This record gives sequence, C-alpha cells and structure tokens, in this order.
Amino acid sequence: MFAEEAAGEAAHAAAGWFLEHAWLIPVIPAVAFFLIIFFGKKMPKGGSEIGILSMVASLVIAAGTAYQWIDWSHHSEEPIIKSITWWQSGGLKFGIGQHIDGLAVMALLLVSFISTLVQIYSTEYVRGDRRYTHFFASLTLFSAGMLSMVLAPNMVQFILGWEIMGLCSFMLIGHWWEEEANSKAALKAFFTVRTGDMGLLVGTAMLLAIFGTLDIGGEGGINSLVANGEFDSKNMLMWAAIALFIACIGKSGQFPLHTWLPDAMAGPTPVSSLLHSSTMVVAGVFLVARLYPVFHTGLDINIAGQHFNFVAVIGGITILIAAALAFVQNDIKKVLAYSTVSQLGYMMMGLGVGAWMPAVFHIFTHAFFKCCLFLCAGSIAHTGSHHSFDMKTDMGGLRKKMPITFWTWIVSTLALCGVPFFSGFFSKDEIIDSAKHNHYTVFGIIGLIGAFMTAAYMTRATYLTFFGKARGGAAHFVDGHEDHSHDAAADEVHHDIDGLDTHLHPVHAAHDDHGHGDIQHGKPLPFAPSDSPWQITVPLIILGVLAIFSGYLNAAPFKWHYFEHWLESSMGLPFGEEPGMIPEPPTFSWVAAAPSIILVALGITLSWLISKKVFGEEKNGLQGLTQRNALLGAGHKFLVNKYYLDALYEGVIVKAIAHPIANAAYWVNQHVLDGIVNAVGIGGRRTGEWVYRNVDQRVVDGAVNGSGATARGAGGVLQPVQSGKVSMYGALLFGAAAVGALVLVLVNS
Amino acid sequence: MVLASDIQVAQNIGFGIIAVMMILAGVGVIASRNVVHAALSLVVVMAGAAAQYVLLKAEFVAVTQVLVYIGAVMVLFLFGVMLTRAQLGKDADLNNKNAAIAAPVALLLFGVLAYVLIDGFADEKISATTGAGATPQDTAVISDLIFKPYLLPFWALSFVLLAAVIGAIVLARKD
Amino acid sequence: MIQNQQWLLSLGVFLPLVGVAVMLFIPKSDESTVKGVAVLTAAATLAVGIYTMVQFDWDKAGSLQFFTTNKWITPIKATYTIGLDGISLPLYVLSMIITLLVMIYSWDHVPSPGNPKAFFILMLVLQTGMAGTFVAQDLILFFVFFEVVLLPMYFMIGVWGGENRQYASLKFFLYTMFGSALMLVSFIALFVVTKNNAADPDAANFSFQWFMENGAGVAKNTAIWIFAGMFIGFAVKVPMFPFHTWLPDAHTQAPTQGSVILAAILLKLGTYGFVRIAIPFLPQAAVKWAPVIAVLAVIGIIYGALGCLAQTDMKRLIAFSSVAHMGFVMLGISTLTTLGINAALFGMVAHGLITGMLFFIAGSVKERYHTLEIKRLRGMLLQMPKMGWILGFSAMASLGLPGLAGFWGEFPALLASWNPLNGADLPFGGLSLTLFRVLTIIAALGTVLAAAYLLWLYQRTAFGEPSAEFAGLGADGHAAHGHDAHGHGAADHGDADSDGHADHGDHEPIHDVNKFEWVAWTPLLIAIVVFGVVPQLMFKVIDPGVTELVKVFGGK
Amino acid sequence: MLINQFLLLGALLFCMGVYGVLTRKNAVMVLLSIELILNSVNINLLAFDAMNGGSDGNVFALYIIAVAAAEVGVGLAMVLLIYRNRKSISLDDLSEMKG
Repeated sequence: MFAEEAAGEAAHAAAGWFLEHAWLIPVIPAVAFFLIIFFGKKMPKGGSEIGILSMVASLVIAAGTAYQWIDWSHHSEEPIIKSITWWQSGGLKFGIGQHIDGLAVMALLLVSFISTLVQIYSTEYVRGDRRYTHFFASLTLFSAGMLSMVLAPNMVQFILGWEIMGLCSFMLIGHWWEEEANSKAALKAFFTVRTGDMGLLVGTAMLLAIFGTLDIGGEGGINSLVANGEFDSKNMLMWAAIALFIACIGKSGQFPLHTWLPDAMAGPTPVSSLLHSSTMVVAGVFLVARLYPVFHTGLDINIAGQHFNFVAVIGGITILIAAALAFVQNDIKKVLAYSTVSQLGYMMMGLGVGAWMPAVFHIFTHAFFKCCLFLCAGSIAHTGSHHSFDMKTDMGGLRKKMPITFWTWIVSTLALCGVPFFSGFFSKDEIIDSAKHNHYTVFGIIGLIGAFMTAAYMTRATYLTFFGKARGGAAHFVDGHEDHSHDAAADEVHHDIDGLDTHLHPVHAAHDDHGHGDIQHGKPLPFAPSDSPWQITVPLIILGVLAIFSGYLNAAPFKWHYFEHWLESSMGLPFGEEPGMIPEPPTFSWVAAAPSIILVALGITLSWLISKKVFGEEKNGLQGLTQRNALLGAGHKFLVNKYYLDALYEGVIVKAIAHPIANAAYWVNQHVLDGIVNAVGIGGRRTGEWVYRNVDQRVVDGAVNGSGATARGAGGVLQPVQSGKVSMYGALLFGAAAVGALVLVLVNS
Repeated sequence: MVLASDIQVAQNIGFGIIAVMMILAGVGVIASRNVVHAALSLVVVMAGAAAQYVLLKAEFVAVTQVLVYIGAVMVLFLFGVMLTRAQLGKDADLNNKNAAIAAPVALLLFGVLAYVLIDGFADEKISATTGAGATPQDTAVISDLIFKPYLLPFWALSFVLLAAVIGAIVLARKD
Repeated sequence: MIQNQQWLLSLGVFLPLVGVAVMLFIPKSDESTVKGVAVLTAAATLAVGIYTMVQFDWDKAGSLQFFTTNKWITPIKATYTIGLDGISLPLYVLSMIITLLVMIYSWDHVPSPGNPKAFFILMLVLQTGMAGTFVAQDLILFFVFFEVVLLPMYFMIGVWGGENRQYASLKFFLYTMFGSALMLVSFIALFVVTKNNAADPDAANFSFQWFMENGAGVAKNTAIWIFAGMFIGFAVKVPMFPFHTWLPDAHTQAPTQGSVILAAILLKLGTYGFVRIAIPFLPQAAVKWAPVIAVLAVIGIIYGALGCLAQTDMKRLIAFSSVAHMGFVMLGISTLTTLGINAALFGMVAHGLITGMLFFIAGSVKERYHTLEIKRLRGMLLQMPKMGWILGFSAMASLGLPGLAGFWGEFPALLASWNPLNGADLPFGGLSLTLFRVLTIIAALGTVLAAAYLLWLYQRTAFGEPSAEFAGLGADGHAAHGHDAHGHGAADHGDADSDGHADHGDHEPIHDVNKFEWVAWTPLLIAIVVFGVVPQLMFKVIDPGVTELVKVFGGK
Repeated sequence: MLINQFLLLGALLFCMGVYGVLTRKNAVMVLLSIELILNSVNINLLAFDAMNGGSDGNVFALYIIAVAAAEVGVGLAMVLLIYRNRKSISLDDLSEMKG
C-alpha cells in the first residue's frame, strides 16, 4: 500500500478488465432493483428472475475480479482505486467509485455468492407470497447496498451502502407487516441500528477533522495516514474510533445493542440467513477490518504500560453473553441468531487482539455454514414443522424424514462448533490461538469457554430438532394414537422446562405461514414432513460442501496460507512488535489447539447426554429443574429476558422520550411560546379597540374603519386561546426579558 | 499599599451580617405560608435596607425608609391582612401552580444580572471620599435637588399621591 | 457580473402577472378556462426558467448573470437591480416547478369554498413574489418581493383553510409582519450607516453590491444591532426556534396547496436571506451571532423532533418536522464555512422537494379519509398501496437516507459543524470549536429522533390492517389506476392486492393515487432520487457562489 | 467596599421579588413581593450614588418610597373592594380581568 508512485502507476497499467470494472458489481443489482419494481409484476416469474440474473452477473464479475486479484496480489500490493467526483464543496471533493483490495474482493465474492443462493432458495420459500415481487426487489437492493459498501473508496460511499442496508432490513424484517409484531420488530431493528449510526456520522465528521480527507485507502488515505502517524492528536483519533465503534456495535449486534437481532427473526428465513451470514451484521465487523489502523491505534488503551484493545473487550463480552442466551431459546432461528452474535464476538475479539487475518477469515468461513444453518431452519419450517420454528413444540425426530436438511445441518453445526477439519475450526481456533499468543490470555480463555458453549447449545438444538420423537407440527400423519401420546409427552416436557418462558416471551416464535396460504404449497395440510424441493436443497448442499472445504484456503495445520497472501495488503498496518504494528501470527501446533478440541468434544457429549435426559421421553430428575431450583430458575428467567436490556431500552428510554419528554416539549410550545404571541395579540386588540373607539369613530371616517376592525378581529380570534392568568403572562414577560438580555450579553461579549 | 480606610473592615462585616439577614428575611417573604409572618419578615428586609442606606451614607433616605415604609406601609399591610380576614394561621393555597416556571425564570434572571454586574463592575470600589467613611449626604443638597431640577416630578408625585388617596377612599367606601 | 439577455429574468418574474391580467377577463363561472390559462401561464414561466438554465453559464456559476440594473425609485436611492447566480438558480427554478405542480394538483383538488379563479390568481401572484425574491439584487426590491409573497398566502390560508383558519392566517400574518418590520428598519439603518461612512455618500444606493463593499466597514457594535433586526426578520420566516409557533398552525390550517408552497419555497426565503444578505453584508456581526444561531438551530432540531413525537395529527407532525429540518439548514449556515453553507443550500432544495411531497400526500389522505388522525389511519398500504409506498418513500427521504436528497442536507451540515470557521488570523475571528462540536453530537441525535417519528408515523398509518371504520372502502379504484404507474419512483411498489376488501360500503370508495396526482408528484419523486444519487448536479452549481461568499471570512 | 456587593444584593432581592410576584396567589402577598422589588431598586440607586458621589439617586429613592406608599394604598383598597365583592382575594379567581 505504500509502494511509491511509479510502481503504483505501472501496477495500474497492468490491472485486468475485471479489476478495473469491479464497480459494476453493485451497480448491476441496483439497476435490477428498479427493473424489478417497475416491470417485475409483468414478468412470468414475478421479477425473481431479474434478481437472480443480476446476482449471477455480479457473481461472475466478482469471480473474475477475485481471479485477477489473485495473480495481481503476487506482484503488487497496490489497491485498484477509481472514483469520480460525487460531490464537491470548496476545496473538498468526495468521490464515488471502487477501492479494490484483498478484503474487498473477498467480501464481494462472498456477498454475491451467498445472495445468489439465497435468492434461488427464496423462489421456492416465498412462492405465492402476496408481495413476492417486492421481496426480491428488497433482497436485490440489499445486496447492492452491501456490495457498494464493501468497495467504498471513502467513508461517504461507505455510509451510503450502510444505510441502504438499514432500510432494506426494515423492509425485509417487516415484510409481513399486517401483523403488528413484525412491523414493530422492523422498527426496532432500524431504530437500534440508526442509534448506532449516530456514531458513524459523528465519527466520519471527526475523521474529516483529523485527516482532512475521507478517502479510506491509497496514498493519503486515512489508513496510510494513521499507519505513518501523520495526524495531530491521538486523543481525537481515539474519540473518532469510539464513535465509529458505537456504529459497529449497533450494526453487528454487539453487546449491549444486540437486542434487536432476535426480534429481527420476524422476517422471512432467507432474509435472516442473508442478514446473518454475509451482509448487514457483518458490516460492523467489516468496518473495523476496513479502517483497521484507526481502531487498532485509536482504541489501543494503555494501562500501566499494559496495552490492550477495547474492541477485544466488547467482543469477548459478546461471545459469552450471546452464547448463554442461546441456551434458553426455543425458537430455532433465535438460537442461530444468538450464535451469530457470539460468532461476531469472535471476529471482533480477533480484530481486537490483533489477529486481523484470522478474524477476516472467520467472516469468510462463518458466512457459509451460518447461511446453511439458517436455510436448514427455513427448510424445516417449510416442509417439516408446518411453518413453526418452535423446537420444543413442533419439531423432533426429523432426521429420518428430511435427510438432506439433516446432513447439511450436521456438517454446518460441526463447522460452527469448530470441530477439526471443518472450516470453522481453522478460523476460530486461530483466533483463540493468536489471542493467547498476543498476551490476551484472558480473552484466549473466553474464546475457549465460548467454543465449549457453542458446541453445547448447538448440540441441544440439534437434538431437539432432529432426534427424539416427533412433536406437534412435525408429528402430523404419524399414525393417530401414538401421535397423541407424544404430543402429550412433548407438552409435558414443554411445561416442565419452559412453563416460564411461555408467558415471558413477549413475541413468540415467528410463524412463517403468513402471506402464502397453505394451498399454494401444492400439498394439502396436514402433510407428512419430507425434504424440500430442489430450489431449497441444492443451495443447502452447496453450502454444506463449502462449510467443510472453505476452511482449507487458510489451513494453518497444513501450512496452507493462500488466503493470507491474497489479503495481507489490505491490513493497513505492518507486522511488528511496536504498539503501532500487528504482531506476527503464531505458528500452529496441535498442542496449542488441543484444549479447544477437547472442550468442544466435551461440550458436545455433555450437552447430548443432558438433552437426552431433559428432552427425552422417560421422566427423570433433570426435568423441570428450573422450577424446582430457585437459583436456576432465576438465572433462566434472567436469560430468557435477555438480561432485561430490552426492558431498559423500551420500557425506560424509549417511553421516556416518546411520551413525557415529547409531550412536555409540546406543552411548552403550546402554552409558553404561544402564550407570548397571544399576549401580544391581546395588546393588539386593546390598542385596536382604543384606536377604534377614540380615533376612528370620532376623528376619521369609515376609511380607517377596516384597520381597526382587523385589529379587533385579531383580538377576537386570539381571545379563546388565551388563558387569562395574570401571573403566567408575568412569568413570560420576565422570562422573555431575561432571555433577551442573555442573547445580547452573549453577542456582545 | 492598601489603606485601612479602603478596606473598611467594620463596614464590610456590618454589610455581610445585614445582607444575610435581609436575604433570609426575603426568603421568608416569598416562601412563608403565613401572611402575617411574610409581612413581618418584609419589615426585617426593609429595616435591613435602611441599615444599608446608612452604610451608603444616605441617612435621610434611611430615616424616610424607616418612617414611611416600616411606619406607614407595613401598618397598612397588616390592616389589609386583618380586614380581608386572610386567616392568620397557615394558609394552604397561598401559591399558584406557576412555581415550576417562576423558579427557572427568577434564577435565569439572577444569573444574567449577576454575570453582567460582575462583568461590568469587576472590582470598582465605593470611593472613600463619597461612599462609606465620607461625610453624610447633606440633606440640604437633597432638598435643593428636589426643589430645583426635580421640581416637576415632585409635583407629579404629589398629584399621584393625592389621586391615590382619593382613589383609595372611593374604592374602599362601604356603600 | 455578466450582462447578457437582461430581459430574461424580468420576463421570468413578471410573466405570471400577465397570466393574472388575462384571467381577470375570464368569467368566474368558466372554471376550466380559468384553470387552463393559469396552468398554461405557470408552464410558460417554467419554460422561461428552463431556458434560463440553458443559457446559464455553468462555468461562471459564481458570478451574477443576466445582470441588469435600472433607476427605480431615485429619491430613496432604490434601484431595479436583478441578477442570478449559482446560489439563486436552484431556488429560482424550484419555485417555478413547485407552482406548476401545485396548480396541476389543484385541477381537481380545489379546496372549499371553491372559486378557482381567485385561488389560481393568488398562486400566480405568489409565484411572482417568490421568483422575484430570489433574483432581486437590491434591498428595497428584495423587501418588496418578500412582502408580496405574504398577502396571497394570508388569503390562501384565511379563505381556503381549515376550520381554525382565521386564527392561523392572522397569526402567520402578524408574525411575519412583525419580523419584516424589524428587517426593514435594519435595512434602512444599514443604508444610512454605510452612507455616512462612505467616501462619497452620493454613490450610496440599496444595491447588494454597495453593501457587499461597504457593509464590512460598519462598526462592530452597530453591526451587531443591525444584524439583530435582520436576524429576527429572517428567523421568523425560516422559522427558527423560538419564532416557529406560527408554522404548525399555518401548515395545519392551510389548504394542501398552501402547505406545499409554504414548505417548499416560503420557508426558504428566510434562509436565503441569511445566506444572501445578513451574512455577507455584515460579516463582523455574523461571526458574533453565529453561536446564537447555531444553538437555536440545534434546539430547533431536537425540539421539532420531540414536537413530532407528541403529535396525533399527520399534517401537524409533518409541519413540526419542518422545524427540525430547517434547524439543520440553519446549523449549516451558522458554521460560516463553504461546506456548511453548501449543505444548507442543498438542504433547502431537498427539504422543499421532500416536505412538499409529504404535504401533498397528507392532503390526498385527508381528501380520502376525511381525517388525519394517526390513530384512525391504519393499513393504508392495503387500501391504497401506491399512496402508501409513496408515503414510505418520502418518509425515508425525509429522515435523511443516503441516496435520496434529504441526506445531502443533513450529513454535510454535520461534517461542517464539527469543523466550523476556525483558525489563526481570520479577519473577523473564528467560532468556538467546543461549542459547535457539542452541538454536532446533539444534532446527530436529531437524526435518530427523525427516524423515530417518521417510521413511527409510517408504521401506524401504513402497516397493519385497516381500522374498522374504513375497512371495505379500499381495494377498488386501484384496479382502475392499477397500471398507470409506469416509471413512477417507488410507486409501483405494493400493487399488493388487498384481498377481502372488495366489498363496497355505502361511503364513497377510497381510490388510489389518481392521474392528476401522478402528474404532480412524479417530478418530485424523480427529483428526490436524482439529486440523491448525483448530488454533484446541485453542488456544482452552488459551490462557486458559496466559495466566493465565505472568502470574506478567510476560512475554508 | 465593593460596589458589587450592594448591586448583587439588590439583584438577589429583585429576583426574589419576581419569584414572589409570579408564584403568589394571594393579592396581599403579591403586593409584599412588589415592595421587595422596589427596595432592591432603591439599594441600587443609592449604591450608584455612593459610587460617583451624586445625590440624585437619593432623590429618586425618596420618590420611589412615596410612589410605593401610594401604590400600596390603592392596591390594598382594591383588595378590600374585591374581597368585599367576592369573599376571596385569590388572583386566580380574577380570571375575567384578562390581559
């Protein structure tokens, strides 16, 4: 990135067509969005084909870009930056265009790939929905937003993409807005993220103040300026980093702004998978990775010579609290949602501890298996559990009935848990490893605990979903009398364990059967659970395969470091031991990896046994523990209520602003400020009447009549509004005098 | 070097004591739930004011203050209280609901005034020749002023008083 | 300044009056002719405006063009001087566009008590006043046009307004009169002072040029007082907190057309006055007043947002949101930097487009449901999908979503207020960084609140199932207009068939956007998107002028 | 002695008076508060007098005292009248004396 001009020029000359035209990648879906809106309805497939085509086109270009970048990265570190003036002011010029480097290429490929699969999946999943066309329009715009953010050459374009995603998440989460719960969830998501965006706006303003530019990369870009230490005050940089980080916390659902994520599950499942795997929530992490020098230098807290990075702290906390929450969820999608939050925690922690590469790699691998898991959940709801996501009431024993879903789920779960030789292992383990290696021992341990918990709650979910006996929606058409007994058993279990949350959950598991009536599924209900049609299973299989193999791009155990080669130029900071630099990555050793492997194995087995006991048929001591043991019960309740953060946000803050404060302000407006006017009005009337009586009537003739009449009219109009409280007017009088004096003092000082 | 006469320890102490007294009494006036108490604390304030006038070497005004205000006005007040049979004990609804607005207004006002004063008269002294420590204001001078340059206002004032007396009588007449 | 085609601006300004003259001879009864002539006039005016844009020399956007000056009222040294530069051009043309669209909208939306003749005449007069204000280059001339605007609007509200119209119109009138009185005083004071300072007093006149050259020489304290007068005059018009209380009433009571013109153009007269008159003429005072303006602006932002949250009436909510948005504009101006003032000018146009659009929608909703009670409106998306989606689109634009026009008013204003005029050896001193940075953060909070009240409004009006009283009125009329929606902004969203609402109640059915509305709205929607995607279109025009303008402060 | 100590004292009394005028309901109390204000004014006048050695302030102080006397006289008379007519001297009941 710091190669001198000449090299840069030469390099540019050599850049291939795809590298030069990568800006097409977001443009295509953006155009497609408008096409779908205007002509989608007329299309035979309701516009979905436009969406898919555009995504495929983007995917092709992205692939080409990636290919060319790979050989490009061998002989140059220069990013390919092109931009045209988007808007100007005085000397400042802000561009819109592309900033292509390893990180961008990786994200482009990832996003366009996942989006394509998700859209194919959706053609079946939301078939016959009453807003089919809009669904695809929003999906497409969503991808466009993420893509344009990914290759943003400066902060302004970054914000553009960022906010467009916010909007689309609003539209998609609230897709079935006939139900108030959904529209509320959409509102909440947008609003929470927007609160974070305050940080983004202010932070950007700060960056402009510090660096005088908003360009991210390249010569004289923010990253290089920070890396070369060309800025005035570390303090300002810290504030800027904090402000931006707030935005990341909001977007990536980090603690304490994670509460919107589970509610966002109100949206259709494909949306959830897109949101959680490669777009939206990843944006926050991506911002940290993109402006890494800013965060690495800015949030580097130095206590008694002991350097540590604030990003890691938030990441660490998030890992644990989110994982803990995942245990008490009955809604399969919410389990996955919290697991996403905690995985994002891993990425943040990785970035915090200086393990840029593993963290980014985790973005990469996580995308595949998490997307796959969500799609599995969707597939189950679609043809397995009669549109319910409640593992306790409507699932179980699906392993036989939906083999493809089952196996892809298993593979992805193993990847998520970080079982060796699945993709998750290579990225997650390296994060934990480098945490220890970079003297963040505590966080290393947190990572280990997180791994353990992940394994445990995923096993629980797997058991509930695929093993045991079928319940509720999943049990239809299993022959009659057995059916009943199981239902009964299931209900019993349900009440035992979760008698609490039935009434604690404000919004219950979202049911995906809105919009498309069941008839449109082609098979009359109740139906026997079976695997979904190809539009759903094919993406599952592809993702499942990748969930295994994507990890081998950067498999430390085998000294395979392709990924690293392609991306290291994007890191923005050199390797080294000084504070301003990134420590060298550790060399892999099975000994170091052993603890996590053991813990994962432990987690899986333990959780399996417990689940079997708790959720299995035969009664035993573990069931209903949460009711009998007060302490456990309290803990359970605490978790079920998401640490009561929601209560704080909605009950206290929002209510306070929305009602008392706003109304108070309005009252002041109506009575105090208006009062002055009305008081003046009275004065007008008095004078008017006086003039009318004395001057007008006696001296002048009708000509002047009008004015007097008007003046009287004025009074007449204002009459009813005024309160007639002497002392109130007195207060206004004195207050006005004081304020006026104040203004003059201020101005004249 | 600073002359003792510039600092005037005695006067300052006196000022301080009286001022505190006045302020407390003033609070009494505006806060007391009892009309009579309020009126009485107003007496204290006025007495204090008179004392301040003495400090400011305005004996004549001070005397007038004591005679007219404390002597006449306050008595009037107490009469008013009696006649309107405002109960002499505690009175629950003595205040209206405006305290919420009045308090900030008053504070703001005081803030502005204080700022301006401190800003304007940073540390201007009351010069020893004219202020405390100098010879008392010559009453003759005052009378000259009243009856030479300020004669017109004096007349106006006398008419006002006359009008007031008549008006008061007219208003308060029984029938 | 460039003195080409001197007739052009005068034509553009006074053409509407010709139309008025013609209309006077058309019998009141012959409504269609009246409307036809009026719309024709407006269209012709717009054509002139477009021709002006074509002739405009974009490379010299910084300097006055089509400049012409004549004797006018010699005794008081008032001249007839008009000219157009990059700062005025967008507003000048915007005023013409809005007038035309409003007239088209009025074609079948003449508010009670009817009498289209008078209504359209008033709008044409209004148009003259607005266009004139933006091209006037002489204080007296400016003042005259400024006041010409006032009267038609007064009658518009007072005659065609809602049930409480008298109160609202009178309040509006008194308020603005009060402001302009002070303004006029300070204008004259400024003239006298500069005249006395000047080398040869005979050269003194009211042309902007004169004040540009001599204003900065006024003694600081005098300048501060003169500025105070102008400040109140313009602040009432903007309106800035605490002079805003006329706005909600005026907006709520005014007929739809009135609200739209009010929001889109009239409010801009105030901000334009700041940019064009108060600040460049009296830079020394401007620097002193900037903090006060900024503080009031930010109070306005937060306060307007809170006011919105307290509203139960859709139109009143939109009116309050104007207070907040104009707060951003004033914040931008108060920074006295190129970035800030650019943002402000962009914000003016954007706010004009977006809020105008919102008021149009409010008007149509009122016409269909006969109420704007947010509580009673639900499931609009089901009954009139297109209307619902347009509302959503406008709301998103209004809360400053990047890629739509609103963003380019807010975001640069924040950037600027973080870096206000500041630095060493500035001729008139700089501004306090700390103050403005604190204000920036508070203002950013305002963007969140904006999201809150707009989405809240949208969620409660558009989402959900229609409330019982209106259920069953929807669903038709949208078959009729089902597909005249081609290429219409976000419009074609949500042809969502609202199944089950097909039965006609005995009330008249609630029909979706009709063709007059389409014609009137489409340009606005398109403009919002275009300026949002390619802000350079506007910045390129205004930037040179603004750069000229802030040179006097020596900042960047 | 600093001039300010007197002026600030005056300011404080003035604001107290304002507060009293605004909050009190009972007419007599309002009159009391007004007296407070008048006194603060007097203090200022005399303080300035002492500062620059004139005597005009004294004169005005005297006038003010006189006017205050008159005002109290009339005011109390009105209070009496009102009380007689409506058995109450609470200002809030006087809503029809508007403006």
